[in-house]
Amino acid sequence: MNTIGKQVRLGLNGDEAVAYAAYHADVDVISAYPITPQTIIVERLSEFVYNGELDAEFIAVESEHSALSAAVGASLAGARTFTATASQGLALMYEILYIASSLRTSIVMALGNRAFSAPINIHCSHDDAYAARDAGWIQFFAENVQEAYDLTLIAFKVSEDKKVLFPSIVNLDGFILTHSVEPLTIFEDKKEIKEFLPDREAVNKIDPSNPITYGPLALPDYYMEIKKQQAEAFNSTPARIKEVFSEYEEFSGRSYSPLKKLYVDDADIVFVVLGSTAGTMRTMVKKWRKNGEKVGVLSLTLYRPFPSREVAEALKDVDTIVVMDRSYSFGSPGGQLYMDVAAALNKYGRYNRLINAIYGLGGRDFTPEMAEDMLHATKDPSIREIWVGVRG
Amino acid sequence: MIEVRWHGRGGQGTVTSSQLLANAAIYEGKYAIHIPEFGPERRGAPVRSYTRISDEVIEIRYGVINPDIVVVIDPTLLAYKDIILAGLKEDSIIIFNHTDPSNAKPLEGYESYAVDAYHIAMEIIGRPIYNTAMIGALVGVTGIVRLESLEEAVRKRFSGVLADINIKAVRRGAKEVIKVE
Amino acid sequence: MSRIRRLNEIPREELFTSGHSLCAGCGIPPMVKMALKAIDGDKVVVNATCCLEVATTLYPHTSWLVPWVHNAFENAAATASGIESAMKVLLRKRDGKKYKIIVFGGDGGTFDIGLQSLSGALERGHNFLYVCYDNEAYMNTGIQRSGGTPLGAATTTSPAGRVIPGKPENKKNLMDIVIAHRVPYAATINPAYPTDMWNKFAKASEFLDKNEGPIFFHYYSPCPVGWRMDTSLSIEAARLAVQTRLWPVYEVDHGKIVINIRVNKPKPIEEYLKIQGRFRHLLKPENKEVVERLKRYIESNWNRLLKLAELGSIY
Amino acid sequence: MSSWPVKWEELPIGGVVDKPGNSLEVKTGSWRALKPVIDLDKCIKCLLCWVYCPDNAIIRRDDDYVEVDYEYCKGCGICAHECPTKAIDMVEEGGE
Repeated sequence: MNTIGKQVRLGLNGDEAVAYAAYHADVDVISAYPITPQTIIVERLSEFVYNGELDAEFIAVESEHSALSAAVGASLAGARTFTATASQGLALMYEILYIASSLRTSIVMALGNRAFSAPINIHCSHDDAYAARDAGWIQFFAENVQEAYDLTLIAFKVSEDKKVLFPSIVNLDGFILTHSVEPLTIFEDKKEIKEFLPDREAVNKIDPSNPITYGPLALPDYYMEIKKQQAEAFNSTPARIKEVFSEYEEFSGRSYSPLKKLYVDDADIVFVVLGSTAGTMRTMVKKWRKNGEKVGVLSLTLYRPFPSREVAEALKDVDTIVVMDRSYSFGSPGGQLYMDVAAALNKYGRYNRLINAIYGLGGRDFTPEMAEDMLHATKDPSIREIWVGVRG
Repeated sequence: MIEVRWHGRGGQGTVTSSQLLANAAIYEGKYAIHIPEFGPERRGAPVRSYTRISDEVIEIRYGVINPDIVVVIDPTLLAYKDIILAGLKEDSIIIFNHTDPSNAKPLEGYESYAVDAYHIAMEIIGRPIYNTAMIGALVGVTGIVRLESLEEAVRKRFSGVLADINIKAVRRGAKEVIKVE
Repeated sequence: MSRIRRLNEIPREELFTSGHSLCAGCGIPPMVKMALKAIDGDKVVVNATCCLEVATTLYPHTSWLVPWVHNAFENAAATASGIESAMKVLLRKRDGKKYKIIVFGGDGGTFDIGLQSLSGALERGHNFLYVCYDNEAYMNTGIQRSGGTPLGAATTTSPAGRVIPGKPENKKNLMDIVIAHRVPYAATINPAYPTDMWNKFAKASEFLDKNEGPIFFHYYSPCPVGWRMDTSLSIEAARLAVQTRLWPVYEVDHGKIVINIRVNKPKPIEEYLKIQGRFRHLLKPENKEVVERLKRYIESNWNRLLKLAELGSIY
Repeated sequence: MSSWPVKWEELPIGGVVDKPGNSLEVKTGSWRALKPVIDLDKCIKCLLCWVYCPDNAIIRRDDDYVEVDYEYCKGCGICAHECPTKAIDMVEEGGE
């Protein structure tokens, strides 16, 4: 593989990796509020700015609501714009999430996935990512620190693309990725990235010589057409996202695709998972394969837009699908990822047996023993939902 | 793959130790992961941290359950055997901080090593910060990374005088650690 | 833009057009069109959710001839912070253009739900002008009381009830809150005094040129519908508010307070109250005590301002 | 909305309005019950009505005398009330 940018291998935690990516993207405006487990990101970026290494405006806002509000303003004004948050912070931004995507901004947000209160908890659940799932943001899930770095750079390129123009969230599991140090390869300097990610050329940006009215009031006579247009545009983004994946591969030597499969093609049982647990599941599946179990793992790098066709295609002939949700959707037919997978299969005429596994809430460590519990559950045809690793 | 579990108290550099070890391994071209365990801990509370080192990609992301090596940074934690010995395998080794290593006893029959990190820290750093001497001891006993790699990691983490004295502590820890019989 | 003494010095060109759906007699447009003229050069407007926002941008129409941004209700100051930061960094790094940022928010969006984002932006010192047009209730949703609603006023959530005759609390002193941030320049403006208003906008424009923001204006914005008065009385009410000393017209320039309209012989507050349906119940004998409270409030407010104006600088 | 598209494919992206000032297409004069009539003999060119009109419905002529733009005038009566020489009368629509 021909790599263009000069790269170095070093050890960073996930937050530092994201901060480096934003720094290497030569971001113009950072608008953020501290919240565990994301805080390291904004601390590192503050250092880059305060030490004069990054020419950017760091808006140290007074709340996450204002963090995203200011980011919307900055993005509309043409700046490459970054923010980061987690959990309650994302919840406080919620109102503006929809506005940011509907106004077709190009904000990139790192989300250090963390459980919602109460009880207050600082560790990993996917509550926050799921809460944003309908908001019109492209969502990537990083499995490791390398991916957190790469996907942040990819997210800028995707979100600012004239064929896309939707904001992105890069999810990284709180503590498991945000605070763990791993080896990764990053570009040596922000200069190295320019060829892949040139300065932003904003479309329809705020400009006194072109007075546009952003965010008007639209009533029933037009609202639906505006939403239909947004829906069509959003749903067509994966084509461009895949192209950007390829461009990044050419540039960095690291390849990405909307979903990752291990042994899925001939599997009887497939585990579907998001985030850092994918690696643990691959390790388990390799072990089980040696025992003759026909098992596989499917993990999603692209969570929104949900790659329905690819997921249905990959899973259509699988007997039992275990969909792992690191969150609970109270009162709904299943967890959030479970509903996505079920709907995707249904859309393509498949009615496989699905089991919903709820795991790892609030940072409960997902251990090999819990993986064994899930495999065991697949043997009992009556089981449709299990909470793995819960006492009682 | 080698799995290390660190025991210390908040403020003693338990997390930093694990991080330095992982970084040292990464500088050698190995794969490594440092996993801190975070709670609401404040200065003084018992904390754990984990390091995995391997020649192959590490994909698992859970905390270390069955460590090959346990490092006890704070000597007072030795009293909590159920915590220190949890999940140990028959051939796991324990490296602990002890003010009188030659009179120390192996822990519950496990292969044990002791180093007087307290005095090393007080003599070199002037404050009871034991962690760099303890990482030195770990490397001295096991050789899982080269001492030079660890020193590189220390130098990148600290600057100036702080780096120098911590490297001194690492070297003394590596040299002075002894097997407890 | 230069200061004026006569209204014929105001340029003709409008940047805020007709065809909007603000109510007949609305007090907001006289201020908005003046702001857009007196703040010279390129400019961008940020608008909180409010009457002005919904009535001037009913899709697919807009009454604005300048770039105009609406994000949400409580975040106009934060949105402006982002735009201003982007403008600054793009001027340094790339092909940026310089423009002045004017924020418009109502009393609900400023006194209440938007106070936090306003405070944050004022503390961070972004270079913009924020104008709170205060029509003293949530008029956009149909006249509910806000932190800007004055004592005794009847709204749909502080009705003139048999037991509680209108809003029991005094109006929040927004200017004091703003001044606590040590903003370089803050002023109250009133449509009955258009020359004063113009000259303050012109002064604001100069401060913005010198990156000496943030600047804050508190505008008295008559609302015939919400105040239940004849549409022709908007300016009359505004004038009476000043002449009864209820609405002092003053400015705080780098800490120095100047009362711009000296009211030596105040008119009785009853003259102000009687033309507005929202206060009519106060004129009944059983509500005399409320009027007395209002009078005490006006007097203490005015006297305090006089004392502050005697100080060299309150910063 | 003379020229504004109606199909979703044709709308400007992001729900923006990219025709500045196009609310001029909305003739708010139809809201009016009473209409202002100006007696220019009494007009002293103070321009208060021009400054106060919420609807830019007072046209300021080159000579600084004023006229009413009945396409947009909502008939609020501020101009008549504020006119220092009582040069403006509010009369019923259709009457003069």
